Amino acid sequence: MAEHEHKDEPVLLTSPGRMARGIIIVAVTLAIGAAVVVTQFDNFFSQSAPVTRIQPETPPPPPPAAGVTRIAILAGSSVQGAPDYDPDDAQVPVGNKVVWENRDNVFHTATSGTGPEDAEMSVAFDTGLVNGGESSAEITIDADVGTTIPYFCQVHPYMTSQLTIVEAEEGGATGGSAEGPTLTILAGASAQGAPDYDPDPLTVSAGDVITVRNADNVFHTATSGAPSDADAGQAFDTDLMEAGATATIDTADLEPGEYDYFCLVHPYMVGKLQIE
Amino acid sequence: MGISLRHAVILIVPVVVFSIIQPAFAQESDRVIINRVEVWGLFYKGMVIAFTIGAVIMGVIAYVVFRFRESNPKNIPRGLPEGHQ
Amino acid sequence: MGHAMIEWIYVGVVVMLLVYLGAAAWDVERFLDHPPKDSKVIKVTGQQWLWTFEHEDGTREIGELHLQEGVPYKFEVTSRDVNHAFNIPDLTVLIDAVPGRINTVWVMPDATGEYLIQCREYCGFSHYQMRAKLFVEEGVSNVSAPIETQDIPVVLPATKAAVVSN
Amino acid sequence: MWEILFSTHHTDVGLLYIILGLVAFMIGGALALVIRTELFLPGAQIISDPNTFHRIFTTHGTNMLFLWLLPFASGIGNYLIPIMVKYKDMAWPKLNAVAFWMIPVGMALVWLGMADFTWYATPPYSILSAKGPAAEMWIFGIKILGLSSILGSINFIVTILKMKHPDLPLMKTSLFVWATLVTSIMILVALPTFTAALIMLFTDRLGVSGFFNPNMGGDPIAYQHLFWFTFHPEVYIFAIPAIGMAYELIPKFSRKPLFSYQSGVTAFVLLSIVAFASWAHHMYATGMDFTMKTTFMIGTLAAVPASAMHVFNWIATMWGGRIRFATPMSFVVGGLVLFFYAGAGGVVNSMMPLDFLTHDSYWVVGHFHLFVMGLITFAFLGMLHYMFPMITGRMYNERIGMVTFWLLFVGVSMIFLTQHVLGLYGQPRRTFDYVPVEPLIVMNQISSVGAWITGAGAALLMGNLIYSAGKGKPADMRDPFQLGEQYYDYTRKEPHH
Repeated sequence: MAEHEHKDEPVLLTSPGRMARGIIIVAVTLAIGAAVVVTQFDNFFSQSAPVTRIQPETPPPPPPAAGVTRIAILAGSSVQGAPDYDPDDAQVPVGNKVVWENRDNVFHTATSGTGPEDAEMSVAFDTGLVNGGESSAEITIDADVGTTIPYFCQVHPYMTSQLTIVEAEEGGATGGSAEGPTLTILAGASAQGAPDYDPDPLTVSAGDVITVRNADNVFHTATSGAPSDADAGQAFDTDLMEAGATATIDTADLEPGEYDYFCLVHPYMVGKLQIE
Repeated sequence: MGISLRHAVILIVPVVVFSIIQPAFAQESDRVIINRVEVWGLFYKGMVIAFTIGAVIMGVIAYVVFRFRESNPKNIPRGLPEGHQ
Repeated sequence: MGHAMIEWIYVGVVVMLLVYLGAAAWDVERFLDHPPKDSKVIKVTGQQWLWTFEHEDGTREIGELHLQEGVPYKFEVTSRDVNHAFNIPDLTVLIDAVPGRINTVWVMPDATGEYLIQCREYCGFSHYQMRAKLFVEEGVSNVSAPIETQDIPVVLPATKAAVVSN
Repeated sequence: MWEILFSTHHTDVGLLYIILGLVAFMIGGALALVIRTELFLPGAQIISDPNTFHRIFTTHGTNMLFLWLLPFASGIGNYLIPIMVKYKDMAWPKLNAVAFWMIPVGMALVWLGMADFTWYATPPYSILSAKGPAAEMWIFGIKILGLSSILGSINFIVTILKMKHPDLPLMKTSLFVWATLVTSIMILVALPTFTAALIMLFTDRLGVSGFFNPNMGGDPIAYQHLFWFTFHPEVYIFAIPAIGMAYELIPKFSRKPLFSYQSGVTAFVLLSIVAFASWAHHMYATGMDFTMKTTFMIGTLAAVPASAMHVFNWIATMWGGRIRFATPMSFVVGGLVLFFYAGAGGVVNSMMPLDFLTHDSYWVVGHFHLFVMGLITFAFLGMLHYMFPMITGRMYNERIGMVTFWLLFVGVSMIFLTQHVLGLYGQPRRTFDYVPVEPLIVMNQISSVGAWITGAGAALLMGNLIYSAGKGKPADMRDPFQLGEQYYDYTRKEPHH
């Protein structure tokens, strides 16, 4: 019941010539593709996702006016259990004003009291909603020396911290000019290729004490040497620094010269340290 | 509105069934079990079933492939009536 | 048509087996689903390429976890950046660590020793090395209900030796 | 030769699909060999850094699914459906050519970029950590491939339902027609969810939206639901054409009519409906509650009887026949055996507590490869050998064909049955390196040797096909396999072929 009766047409054979031309077309296409892959292999794998490059433009911290203590609300602190207020137990010299810098991209508050069910919540102070990337108003705390005021974030009640009023002189304003040079591990440094250590290279004079601050929300280290060599960490090693933690590298017993260092957790994060 | 027996059954049965299953969900298990033992036990049970069925079906396939292969002497070609679909 | 009766018998047997297996799975999952009442809570946080643990009394451990035998533990697992999966192969513990969400899984270790903790969800550069060590030590068992033990191999040979060697 | 590239006739477009499928199968298989060779020993041997390894297995996965299984299935469909429904061509020949020519574009995007976030691109990794243009290229490549398979399935549905010969009832058409019809309808229902998920993933990467980005309050589990709602039916979409091809070959080579046509059709329709009820068994480990897990387990178990009916139908058809074990039949029976192992493994997988053992381990790798490499690739290769005289007018070398079959069968069994046990020992999936412990090393080595055997089989296959396409002896077009039955109507092909 085939439509047209079954004529004995010559059977069309695929000729070797046709087959060769077909193979050439496929082979040439594959060769071009392979060439592009080989040359562009790393190039196509270089940029990080645009969303990770969006840095909430944190306003440059104004020069610390006399008597102002700055407390940072870290990026990613909205996740329960993540580090939130930095420094966690701020020492506020009596009479100082306090400013909370919100480095996260969601709303936070700093409200005195232990939690939403606390009776005299926000009696001592309350910053009210601080938008992501902005700083709160300067809060004056009239409490005498030695009192410790717990505070928490009304938006994320599991973010708790406290501040203690201390004598005027020994409470150094955080973020003020620390003695030695500071090396910060930038937020988002864990993404491969993202800017990691800042300043890099860091030049210090021999004998300085470098304070290393981890501004990212994951663990990092600053360990001398290179990931491949066995004696990494010989010269100095901050070992695992929790998000928001600070560690010190004492260059007293290091001869002047150039040291490169890297992060144990993310081997692709490398930096240089110059000691004159 | 004559609700015949069939309608009644359709309504009653799910209610009864769920009331039986209900307690099983609610009670907090007081019998503390060791996960590893329970999970591996269930796995072995699954394997026993899988391998018995497997043996049966592989046996049947092997028999069919061996007995009804074309070159089998016993496999005399008997024409099936055409159009036997 | 071929005599289709055999097919119905075959399908019937298959369906009955499936129902049996489903019921058996349902029965076991029923107990695995919610932790015993008095189990200790351990906060587990996964982040790109290491595990951190926090006990109830606040002590934090990085890359190592010390538990006691015979004490039920409830792990509250979350992640800091991408998806991970908290997995102890020898104690059949496995739950995804999803950022912004806390998943719970419970286990009662029943044999002392050193076990392997590994990440079971692809998480990037050193996903294959994201491991931690679990030490189960002697402990006073606070479990009231009777424990049933069968002679299932305590630890699969591979993973126990693994922890020691790497 | 050039006229094939610009033709819209269903046999030419079908041939283009088949060639693209085979090329993708070979280069994808090469990547698989690289992976298996790397995993032969613990530690890094041939691949220097983990990123390269991750990019290789992502591309291997994506390529095999979207560029080997789907194109080859629609290639054979393009060839046979118009002949089976007695219509001169596909419903829309130009749409057919368009649907094909989108695939090389998608293939180029996926292959040139080589993204590194696994074939299903779970956020937040695919948003926060996946690198460079490779990720965006993958997303657009898959979007184009999805669109092309939607267009292809629309074309098939209209051809089968509307362009069928009026006095040929649907219940009399061959079961391969039913398989293609059911697959196309499932594609239309399943794919839109993933298309949406892809766009949302892309905008998340740009930072303009936060659907799945936890830092912006999104929920990565939402993506997994959208993904698996498409992709569990999709795995049945991969399998059903292969089952249809097995229905095509087994009655012919057993020289016996099919055991039960109704049972085949019922199984197809039942599977297509039940397939949509079981997607979240891929997500047991994301912290689902008990009742949700139970529902999806029941949904998964409901799909097993349909496959069991197919297996029964095949064995019953072979019962009492005079089976000629030419290469096509050997491939299909080999596929049937591996299909059974895959199914048995699947039943064990779907039991909720066992997810603690098997989730994201090599058990799962072994399980789904038994489907994609066992049932589907074997049925495809069987059909390819059976269609060889139709496409080239020549016969392939029968003995080399059987050697290819045995190499592939032994290789595949060695790799994937061993990987089941490897998974039980707790080796996670997608790892560049494993714990250097004696049992794991031995099993990895067995499956790597199996991979080399399969590689040899694939090389022999291509050699046989290419050589005999050019120089094979001309086939007797009425009955090339001496089955005493009318072969496909060769004259339906365009003369310039």
